[in-house]
Amino acid sequence: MAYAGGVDVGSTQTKAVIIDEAGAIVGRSLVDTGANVVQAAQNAFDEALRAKNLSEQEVEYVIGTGYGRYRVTFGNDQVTEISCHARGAVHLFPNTRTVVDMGGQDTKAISVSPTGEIVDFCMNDKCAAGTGRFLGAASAALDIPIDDLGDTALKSSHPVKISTTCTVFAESEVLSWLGKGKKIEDILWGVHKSIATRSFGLMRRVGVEDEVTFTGGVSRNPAMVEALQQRGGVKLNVSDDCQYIGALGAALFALDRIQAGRTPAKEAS
Amino acid sequence: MTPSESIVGRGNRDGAALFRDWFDDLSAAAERGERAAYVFVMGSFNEILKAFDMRVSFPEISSLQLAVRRVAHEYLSEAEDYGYSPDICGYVKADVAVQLRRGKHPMGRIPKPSMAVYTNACNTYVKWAEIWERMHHVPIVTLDVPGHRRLGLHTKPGDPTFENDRRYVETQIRELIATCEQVTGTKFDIDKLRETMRHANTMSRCWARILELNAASPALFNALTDGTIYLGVANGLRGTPEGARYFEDLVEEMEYKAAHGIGTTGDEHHRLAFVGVPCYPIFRRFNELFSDWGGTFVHSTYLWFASGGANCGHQYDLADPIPSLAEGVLLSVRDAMDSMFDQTTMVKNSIERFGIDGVVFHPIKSCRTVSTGLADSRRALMAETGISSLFIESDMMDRRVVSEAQLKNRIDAFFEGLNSKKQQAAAGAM
Amino acid sequence: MTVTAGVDVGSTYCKAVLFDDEGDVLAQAMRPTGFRLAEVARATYDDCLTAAGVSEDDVGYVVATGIGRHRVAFKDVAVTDLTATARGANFHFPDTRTVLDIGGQTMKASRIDDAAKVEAFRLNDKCAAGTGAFLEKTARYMGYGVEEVGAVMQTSRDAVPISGVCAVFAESEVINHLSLGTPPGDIMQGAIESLTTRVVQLLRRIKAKPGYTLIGGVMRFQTMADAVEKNLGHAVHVPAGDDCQYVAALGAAILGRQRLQRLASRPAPSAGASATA
Amino acid sequence: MTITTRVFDAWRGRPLSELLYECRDAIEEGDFSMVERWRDAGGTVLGHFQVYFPVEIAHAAGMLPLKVCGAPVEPNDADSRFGSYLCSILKTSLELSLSGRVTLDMFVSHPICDAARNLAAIWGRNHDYPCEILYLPQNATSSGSARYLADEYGRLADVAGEVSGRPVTPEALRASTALFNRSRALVRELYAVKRDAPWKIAAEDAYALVAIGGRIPVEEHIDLLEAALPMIRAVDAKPEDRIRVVFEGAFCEQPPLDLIRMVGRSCYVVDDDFLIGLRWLLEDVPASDEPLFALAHAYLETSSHSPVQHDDRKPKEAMLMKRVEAAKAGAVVLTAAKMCEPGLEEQVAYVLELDGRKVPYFLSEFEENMTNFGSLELQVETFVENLLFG
Repeated sequence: MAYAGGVDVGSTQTKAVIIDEAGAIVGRSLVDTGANVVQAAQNAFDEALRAKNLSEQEVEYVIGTGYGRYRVTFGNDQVTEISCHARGAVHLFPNTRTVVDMGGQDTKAISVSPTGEIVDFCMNDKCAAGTGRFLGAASAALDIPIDDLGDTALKSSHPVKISTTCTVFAESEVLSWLGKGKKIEDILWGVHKSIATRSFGLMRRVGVEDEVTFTGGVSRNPAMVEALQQRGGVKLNVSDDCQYIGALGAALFALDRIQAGRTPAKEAS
Repeated sequence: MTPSESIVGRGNRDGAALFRDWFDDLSAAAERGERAAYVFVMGSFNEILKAFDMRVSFPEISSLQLAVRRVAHEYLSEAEDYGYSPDICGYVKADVAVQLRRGKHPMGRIPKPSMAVYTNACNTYVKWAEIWERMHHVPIVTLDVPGHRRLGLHTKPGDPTFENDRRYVETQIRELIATCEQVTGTKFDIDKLRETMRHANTMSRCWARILELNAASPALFNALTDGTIYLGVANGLRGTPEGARYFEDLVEEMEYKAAHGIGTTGDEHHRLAFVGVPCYPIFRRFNELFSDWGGTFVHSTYLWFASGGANCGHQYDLADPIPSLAEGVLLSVRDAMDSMFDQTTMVKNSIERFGIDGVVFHPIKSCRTVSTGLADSRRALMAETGISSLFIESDMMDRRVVSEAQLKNRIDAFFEGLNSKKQQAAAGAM
Repeated sequence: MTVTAGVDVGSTYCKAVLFDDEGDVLAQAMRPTGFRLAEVARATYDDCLTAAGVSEDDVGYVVATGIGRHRVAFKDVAVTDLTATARGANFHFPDTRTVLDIGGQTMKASRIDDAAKVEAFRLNDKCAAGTGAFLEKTARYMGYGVEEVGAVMQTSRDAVPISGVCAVFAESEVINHLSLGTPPGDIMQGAIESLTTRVVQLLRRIKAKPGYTLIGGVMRFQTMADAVEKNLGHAVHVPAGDDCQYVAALGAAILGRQRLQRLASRPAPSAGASATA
Repeated sequence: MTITTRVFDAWRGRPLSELLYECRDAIEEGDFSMVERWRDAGGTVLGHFQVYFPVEIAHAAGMLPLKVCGAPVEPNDADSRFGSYLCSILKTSLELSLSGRVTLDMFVSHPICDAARNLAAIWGRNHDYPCEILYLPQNATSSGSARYLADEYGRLADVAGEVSGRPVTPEALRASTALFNRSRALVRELYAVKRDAPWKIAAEDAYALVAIGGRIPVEEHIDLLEAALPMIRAVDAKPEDRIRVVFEGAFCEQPPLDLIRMVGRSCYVVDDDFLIGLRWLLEDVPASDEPLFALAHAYLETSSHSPVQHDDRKPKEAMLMKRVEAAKAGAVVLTAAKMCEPGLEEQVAYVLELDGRKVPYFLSEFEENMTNFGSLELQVETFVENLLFG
């Protein structure tokens, strides 16, 4: 039985996924990236192996993705997270034509062809405005656990208009709204809406076509799903494995390589 | 030397030498306290100025050299301390700093202006020249060259609108000649104008031919890197015998390479078109990010507009120089303008002729003239042709907004897409 | 005796200072700001009164400052922290001609005259690139506390350039450098240098004069003050310990005193009020 | 056809405060219902981008000239048509059309800046009606400029005539010119009040009164100003001890009403260059056998000044000082829109001049669709405080 691995080294978290020949996930793990990127990749991979007591040798081919992809020292090759998210999303939801991935510091919008190749993609440039990190800042400012943000926001009746999408300024704007006596849920819903607006702007650049699959950790946040659906007037596919889609995509590329019997390609850099 | 050794790469060698000589001449003049006319790439009117034996300096070119030589940031921050916003054109700011440093430049010294000539092809030219007017109190001459008035609506000689515009441009050219007479104290000689226009004709004819020849596979030159060398000569030496000769030689080189199938790169996996202005702060590295994947730039809109539309190959009628110059300027500068804000059609037409696999749009912070329309133009192009394209933003001068990590990520993804597209196509073909 | 008060409702802490006609600080108090700005201002003010053992009626004039200045119900007038800080800095270091305030989110530079009047000022309002947050995120990302940074930077031999496009993106650059195996010290040094460059640029924009006083949260990074000093080629003042926190509140109290004296001499121009309407 | 329906009536027969409220509200809320009313009545609309446009041409063709100068809206749809480093007036203007808030029959842009030139092409790709560029001369002193501009106007008049179905005649042009002469004269009277008795009308109210003129038929604007001016003159308010300022730099992208209000709260704005295009012609345009040439001549010879028009005879910093002296202003508020190339470049010349003459000034950048003024408020207050204290 051959296995393929994918390791997604993000700026905040590192994920690893191991799949079997059928493309089914047999092991997954998530660790904080921290300062030692190489170690984080190794730890994530080892943890994923443990799930099925696999040895490193049993995993024939490993592909690294994410910002730290070149630090997956045990990896055979690297692929950008853009390709990997598209691949993973299409694997989970075959009718996917648009992928929106909301991560720690960037939001990606990817349009894919019916056959699954990337037609176009676009990411937030220059600043982290309107990314998942914005929620982190809000949760810190309001001192509400990040996982509860969504449910709280959905209680809103009169959302406030959040003008800045700068994650660093978010905190002070949230505070200033509190200062003006606004309800927490109204501020939070405002935050979600402002992020949704930003992200939808990105999606429009690549063109929004059904079906839209929402990946990345933030897609577990019901308010963000709702805000995006309201803004875009589209239904979103969301998976329980949303956080692992990048790593899954990488693993699927690895599986291709195994099946194509290809030797590791030279690094693109 | 074998013919191959003497001919292949000659354009780059001679181009670099001529460029160097040009700046050395400017430096020597500056040291002697002599001045130069400041002009721009889109409508330089070198034909007129050279007819007065005026030395010309292209502030756009001296500015970009600062970025290529990796010192732009020093000049930019000096201009920003002087009060210029981080958001405005980096060329302008770099030049302001050069002026504040009395012309000091890594390539020598830039003379003070004797006068400035600029068209409205870029409005920032106008604001830029106003700065020199304030700093040096020299005559600055606007030459309005009204562009096309409506997307896709192109007027031709004979059309009432075109003739109205020609009348206006011609009047302004005659007024420019009067100013040149005042500045140089020499009488205008129409035969000298015929002479410079003849050289310009040669150059334009050759430039158009060279661009066409790059449809060859493998590509004869890299439109992004080699092309920029040719541009330097095309602008600085327009209207001179040296410039004309250089381009005749360049045609010979390209025809030789085409005949012998000599390409610019070893592995040409993807033929690319470039739309926008180069990323000078990491000029070579930027190209490597593509060539590492076997991507070659065979075509670039920069070679159109930054040559002032010489790519049209327009030939002046030397029998009646001034009206013909007015007509040529209108046709060429307009084409340059269109290749900036209406390039969808022009790029579309090149895709098949040049066998282009992907189009790279590179809008920059510094230049709204070139960048404003690119996102929408790309949208339209993809809708019409379905060609793969990449949209990356950085700058031509300001390394603060050039993040290699961000660029590489997008470029890698672009090629991953191109490759899988080709694999699919191959699979489909089987 | 007549006392004047300064209340500075900042984004993280609310501070109050009582100032007497001898020109001495009677008492000062501080509380975390939290959400209820009006309430915390009141509470901090009360703490301060208790500490000084004076009753509110003894207080002749209250000047509010900071982001919450307009929400201080018991104020006589509100001024911005730029105006207040100038007075405070001038009190601590009379030769102050330039005040630089680097907070987590904003960077404020002002040039002041010998009477502590603000002649020119400039803020980085566009985005948080190159603010304290940039530095803190970089440090935190590599797992260092503010106090450890100095030590780490001692190890730096060759600082790497960090383009401060965005405080958050700084992280992707950091991870990029870490990926390339750059030692943390060099990265931290690079971050400090990138921030210092912006500081110095901001100072040049206001044509800053020597007599620099640095305040704000980022001054907790001692290395930052050193870097700025080195880059400016001039000595810089940093108010010792707590004083750093109270500069704006103190300045407000001093302004109140000036105002009180002027009111005694002639009626205040309505403009004073209109400026803070 | 001639449209007779009135499109903006809410103010009629109301006291000054309510009249001003109606105007402010329409401007601030980005309400273009008057334009829809005009269309419902069968009228056609010519949208002209900042700064100047010869509105007489649209009027003579029976069209409603609509001043397109951005709006306080989120450019949700327009964003995907642009890159990052662009001013918000471009994006919010296109947004007005893409989002269906405004429907046009013709659009005209001018190369006032490199972004605006491109806008014509972008607008053209996204709409199927004529989108034209009007090449106003950047060479104001050539002997050929007036003739060229007159012919350029003629070309536009032909297009407008085709769109509206009413060819532009010299008679119609002379009539339209007379009407706009009247409305411009009334606006000049309003500015005289701002200068001589600024306490009688708030800065943002004066702004709204002028701005509404860019959205409603000139006939109605004349009615409005003729009704408002006597009431404003009659206002009985006591002068306050405030700083008299000139507000300069808003030539293209208009500052949000909140910003004008914030400055107006602590200063008297005694002159400004808001909506300078509507006030470009400083004198009545004489009736002429060749009305287009008269308009072209007026544009070049009896006109105001702006950083987006080059004219050797009008050094901008000198013109600013004239404005300051004429208005007896004690300080200057300089603003420019973020990413505005000509505005930000001009600021440097202004600052050098003001520094040289020791005129206090406040410098800032703004965005049309900004809503958080915390930082600007801080700066304006600091500026004023330090002029008053000490």
